Amino acid sequence: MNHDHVSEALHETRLVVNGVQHTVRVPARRLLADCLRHDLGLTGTHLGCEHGVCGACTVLVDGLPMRSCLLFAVTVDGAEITTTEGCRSADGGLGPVQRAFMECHGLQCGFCTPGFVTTVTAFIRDHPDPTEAEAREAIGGNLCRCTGYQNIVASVLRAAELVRAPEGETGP
Amino acid sequence: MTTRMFGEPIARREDPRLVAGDGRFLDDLGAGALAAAFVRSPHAHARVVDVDAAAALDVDGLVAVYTYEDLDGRVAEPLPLLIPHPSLHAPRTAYPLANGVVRHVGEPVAMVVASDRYVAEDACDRIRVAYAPLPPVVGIDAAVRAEHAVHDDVPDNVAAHMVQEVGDARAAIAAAPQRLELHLQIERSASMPLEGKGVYARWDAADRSLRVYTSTQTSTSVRMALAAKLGVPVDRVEVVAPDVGGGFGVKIVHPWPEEVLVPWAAIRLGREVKWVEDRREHFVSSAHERGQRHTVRVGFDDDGRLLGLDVEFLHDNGAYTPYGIIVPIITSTQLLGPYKPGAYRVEFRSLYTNTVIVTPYRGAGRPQGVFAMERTMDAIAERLGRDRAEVREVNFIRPEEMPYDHGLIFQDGRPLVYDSGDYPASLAKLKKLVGWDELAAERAQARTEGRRVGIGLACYVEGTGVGPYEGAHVRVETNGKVVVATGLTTQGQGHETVFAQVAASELGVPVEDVAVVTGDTRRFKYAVGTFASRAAVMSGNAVALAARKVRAKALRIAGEALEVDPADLEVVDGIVRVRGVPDAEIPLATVAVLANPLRYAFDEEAKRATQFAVGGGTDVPPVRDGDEPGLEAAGWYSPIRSTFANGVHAAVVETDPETAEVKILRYCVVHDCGRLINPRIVEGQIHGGVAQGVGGALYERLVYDEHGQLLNASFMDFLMPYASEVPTVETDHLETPSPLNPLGIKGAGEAGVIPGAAVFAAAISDAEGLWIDRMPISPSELWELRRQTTPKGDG
Amino acid sequence: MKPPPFRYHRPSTVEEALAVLAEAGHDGKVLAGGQSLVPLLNMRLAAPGQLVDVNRLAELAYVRTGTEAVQVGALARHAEVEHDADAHRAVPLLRQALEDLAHPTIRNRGTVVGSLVHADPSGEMPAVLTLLGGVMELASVKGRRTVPAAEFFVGPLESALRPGELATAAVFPRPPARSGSAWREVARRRGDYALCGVGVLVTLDQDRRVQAARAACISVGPTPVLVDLAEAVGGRPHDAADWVAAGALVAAAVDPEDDIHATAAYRRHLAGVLTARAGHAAALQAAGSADRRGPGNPRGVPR
Amino acid sequence: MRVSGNATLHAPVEKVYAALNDPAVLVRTIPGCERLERVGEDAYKLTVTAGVASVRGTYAGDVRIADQRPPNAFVLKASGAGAPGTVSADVSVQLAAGDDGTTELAYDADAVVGGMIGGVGQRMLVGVATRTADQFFAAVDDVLTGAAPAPEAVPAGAAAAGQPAVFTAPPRAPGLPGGQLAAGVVLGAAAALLGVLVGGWVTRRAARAAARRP
Repeated sequence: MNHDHVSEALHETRLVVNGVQHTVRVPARRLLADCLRHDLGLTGTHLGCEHGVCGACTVLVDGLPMRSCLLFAVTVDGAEITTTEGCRSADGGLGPVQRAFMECHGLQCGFCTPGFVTTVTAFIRDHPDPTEAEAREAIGGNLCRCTGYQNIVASVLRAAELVRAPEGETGP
Repeated sequence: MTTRMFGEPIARREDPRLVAGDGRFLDDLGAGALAAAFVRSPHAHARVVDVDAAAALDVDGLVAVYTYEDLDGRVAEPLPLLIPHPSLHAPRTAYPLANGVVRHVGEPVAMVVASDRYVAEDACDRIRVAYAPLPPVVGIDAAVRAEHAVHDDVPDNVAAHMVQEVGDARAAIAAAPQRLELHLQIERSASMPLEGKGVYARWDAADRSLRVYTSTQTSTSVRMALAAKLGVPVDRVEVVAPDVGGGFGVKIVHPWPEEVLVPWAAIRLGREVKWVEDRREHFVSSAHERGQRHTVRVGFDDDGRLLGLDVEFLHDNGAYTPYGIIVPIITSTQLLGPYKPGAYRVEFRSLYTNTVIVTPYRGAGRPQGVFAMERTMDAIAERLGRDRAEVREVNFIRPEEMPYDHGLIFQDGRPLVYDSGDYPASLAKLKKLVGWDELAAERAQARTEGRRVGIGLACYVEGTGVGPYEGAHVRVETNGKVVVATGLTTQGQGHETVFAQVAASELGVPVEDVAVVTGDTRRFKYAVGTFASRAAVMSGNAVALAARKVRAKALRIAGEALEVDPADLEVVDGIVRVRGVPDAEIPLATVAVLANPLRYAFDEEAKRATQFAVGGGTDVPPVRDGDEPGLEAAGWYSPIRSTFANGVHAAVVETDPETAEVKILRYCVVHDCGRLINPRIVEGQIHGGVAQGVGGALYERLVYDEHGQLLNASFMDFLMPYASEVPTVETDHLETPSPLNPLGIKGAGEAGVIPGAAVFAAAISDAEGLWIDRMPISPSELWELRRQTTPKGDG
Repeated sequence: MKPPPFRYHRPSTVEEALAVLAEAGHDGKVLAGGQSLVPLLNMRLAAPGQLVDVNRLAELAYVRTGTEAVQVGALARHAEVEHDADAHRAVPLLRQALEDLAHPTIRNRGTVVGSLVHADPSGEMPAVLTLLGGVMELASVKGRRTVPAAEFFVGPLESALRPGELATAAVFPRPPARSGSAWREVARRRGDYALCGVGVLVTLDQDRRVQAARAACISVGPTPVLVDLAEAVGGRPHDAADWVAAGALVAAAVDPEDDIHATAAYRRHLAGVLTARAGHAAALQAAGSADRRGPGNPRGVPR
Repeated sequence: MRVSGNATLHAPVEKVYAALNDPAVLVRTIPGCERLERVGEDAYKLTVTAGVASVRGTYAGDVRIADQRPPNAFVLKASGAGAPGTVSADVSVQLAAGDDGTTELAYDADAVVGGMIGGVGQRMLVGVATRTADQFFAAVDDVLTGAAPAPEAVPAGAAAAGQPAVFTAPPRAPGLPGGQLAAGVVLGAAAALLGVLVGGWVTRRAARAAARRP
């Protein structure tokens, strides 16, 4: 494995992250997660395993949840990326999914939470009125070591409520 | 005093930043820092013959490569033994970098510092280490056989040997009308927080001061350790635990090799250095727990009442013992649970193996002990053909027998004395919650439908809030805001919220006005750490005591200002007022100004304060003897001994007659941790603990081969449960306040995980009519067990 | 765990891609979904000198359902195939199996053709292609060729794809009329690799008797194990076929190994149990389709 | 982990055994072997490029022949190291005369796989190693039966056992090159295993460990 580090080429890569256009020059091997965290300073996306199992690094790529530890930044050149920072409400306050996690105690240490927030944001967009079973299935690819998931499932259902009835006239 | 905030299930103060991605975890800091990576041993036991870094030197971006030979001063000495014990006769700790011999796969051999982690790993790949393999000692059997030694000077591989006995257990068993002998085993698992460890160090050469951020459960102790190891005056070392992505025990160990080496390198290089542990490293170089094998001999009467209990067990402590023998000591004492054992004898040996070190993981020896005790209770019930709950009932310590002295020494070196608890009431609540008395019929009904349904239950008692102390500082600022600081750290338990609730309740201010800082030695220097379910008990009470001092001082000053007896004053929503006199009041903010004789009119409060005449007169000094400027105080809580929480869990499972898959139909928890500061947070702790209990019972196991290779060092093969594997938990609470502390609380952090293995073993045994004596159990193992018991194979 | 450096190519046409692959030879590796390759790189267990990123080859991003088969292009993600209504009507087994493939987040990026080239004996897709008797379409600068599933899966993680070759599509034939299929697997956790998985395809004759029945199993051999069930259930009425006997056939045919998650004996046992379950479900579906005159090849050409 | 297998070789036992020390044969018969250096009596250093599909790696390996009990048994001690990890295997080889001047060969390998590759699961190792060894034996038997070309002459000076000498593999035709059969078979079997373990298997195993599907 003889790689010439001196000549590791940089690739100009354009990403629209949370609605903001960024252009970065990164090596081909730069993982999207590292590009977001270190090149763009968006540290809300976390790395829990770097082999695609835990889901902490999940971001939305053109609207679809994907593992940012299994994508090279260059390979999603030109894509629209949404991280948990981009799941805020328009006024900059907490978005409905983020609010739901807070209301339902859907997090403890909060390390895995950004991956859940992005995953759930996409899920309730496509399933506005999920059953509890559907909510549980929806988060089935994300690991959490703290909560036991019970309050995360509740958060998914609450988030759907908040999206259906903004500013949550409905109680949890 | 208003207790409005205490006991309220309010939303957490820390959540807004965490859900929005504004948390500050270790790797979110130090953007410009150099990155460290480590070359780690691929061998379980080997002599390091040569380390050749030549090929790494032309890696563009490489800054430094260090091996043991480069270490100096106390950094070159073995890491400290944190908790010595007389029974730990052969303690051994590792060097920060291997000194000639590696004793487990993953032991660090060389440290690389480079421009970023990618480059650091490129360099690691090019460093060639020549090893001369030595015979590895893997597993309890090999350690006991001692054909080979992990440490040359410990030929029998026995690190510790301990015996405790109350009465003559063996005689009592011999004389008992009924006797049983059981062999019970629990395999290895690990804390496995989703954020690994990490260290980020900054050395200020001009100021000769060091700041270290580390993902730890004890920043104050890391500070002391670094000052000693690096020879930097302690007041020149600051250690900060930023947001920590879970700990569950593994992050209480300190200093980790990397915790010493990263600051050491930062000082040498005069550059910021950061190391972020990746998942592979965490599997092979952090810590594991749980691996124990128990032999239980018990004598009992025809009602199932224990007459004598004799437990011998073997504990696999891995390659080194930096954290002492806390885990087996806890097993040996907490195994007793809510029961009176009659005469009791316990003996354990703690054994060296060429595997990752073993230190506490949530539950810390209790899951093993409870598994041994509760399986024994089930076996007694089966022998006597009696109801399993009934057999437990007859052995319970009764509430009127509290405080109950077992006559043993607990983990804190103090007598094992239960302070409170109503075990019969806990069991009664659980039986009601799960519908114990109806389940027999339901199970029989299911049988007729060809379904295999079983129920199991397990009781536990958990010593929480071990000393020696915790402290807190509470200050009311001149704007009326309250700042609480504790040296104790947090890893997701919601301390920013519950400590604010305690302070708000004690002071009589809105919780929104209270800010809490944890785990920052710049703010509070003395603390022990967050482990052993002690944070709420220790720091919660320390915060309360500090707040009470502040409140007393506020009432005294306000009394002078309002010219009334402080006894007639109350504090409501941040206003000190005279009971029953509407307009006679003064804001706490103003009192804070009055508390400082130096009264420059910096703000409105200061101006308003001038209308009040306090401070005695010209015949006394502005700051009177025994007084201090400012409306603030530190409080310390140091308990005489631990307080004991308890609980009962029940699980209803269904096993597939063909595939032997285990489905959890229901999981019920009754929990008594005294008074609840925030019920929602306590529930969350229970849910999370139960999930880890499910993992430990049905999924999680660390598998070593005979060569000491960890075969499943990834999330692919170490099976932590997803949402699809974890049941909805039904909970009920009992609140028997602890008489030992001002708030009457007991710890809740570990409880949920403790009875997991026991309760699932019981439920599966019940569904299958098979005896289960080792956990975890997989569908394949259950199916093989069926084949052994019913020769024709699957049921 | 960060990947080692590599030379990166991002061709925009298939021709360009083939040229680059030909140039790279053994040193080149195709990056499509990357859901297996990238973890492998992150762990530094693989270090190809050159990566050829085919994610810009829009011409390969398709799912085409025709009268004979469903053709899946190299850039069709698992999720796109899973949710394609026409493909589902034509070949229900695709969705049936895809629902058990990892988790939705992975299926959003991973590709069906990538799964096939990966040739994982625990992967669902190779078994599905094998069970349906499908083919792989391969291209290189030397030209194009098609390889039947039976010859494509050579060994564990080893396919017939040659250095310099690009798998451009996979073809999943429609089952004949009066056919039904089912997929059953047991995994430790939902979404994990199966301890054992079985797909069954059943075709009934005019009289609702079993005309053909086959099973394909995963995680019980170096490649998907295909077993003809006719001996056990052939000619039997769809509702009276002995699927347990069919399971016994499969259990006898597979060659599983022990590992840390399950014994070989348990896997063999599962192969039998899951065949019986899938066979029963497939027969029901076949009977239903016989009522509805579909799904399946309208001309009912038996294969 | 253990890997074992058998093969029938169409050459007498003595010939099989005698051919063991011909590096020119070894360098041609060891799968992926690019360079082989005799570093002493019965001891060789070799460079193996191994892999699956296009995911390949180069690994440095050692093979030593020990416990020789001519003409029926010996042990091959093979080890290799590459960035992904380390492998060492003791391969005990038994030779017995079969019918019509053939040799029945049986090997039994006990291998230790360390480093990253040791930790990401070993579910496929045995299967892959066995399969590769089988392929190797089959191909070699082709050579035995004349289906593959005979080897070129041994470089001069290399024949004297114990003398350091470097051998490099000539360009190879597709399929396994020939060689004095027994040598190829025996050492090749060990090296095949080694190659599989440090090379092909590594990448296979990695792909298996890769969290999810492609």
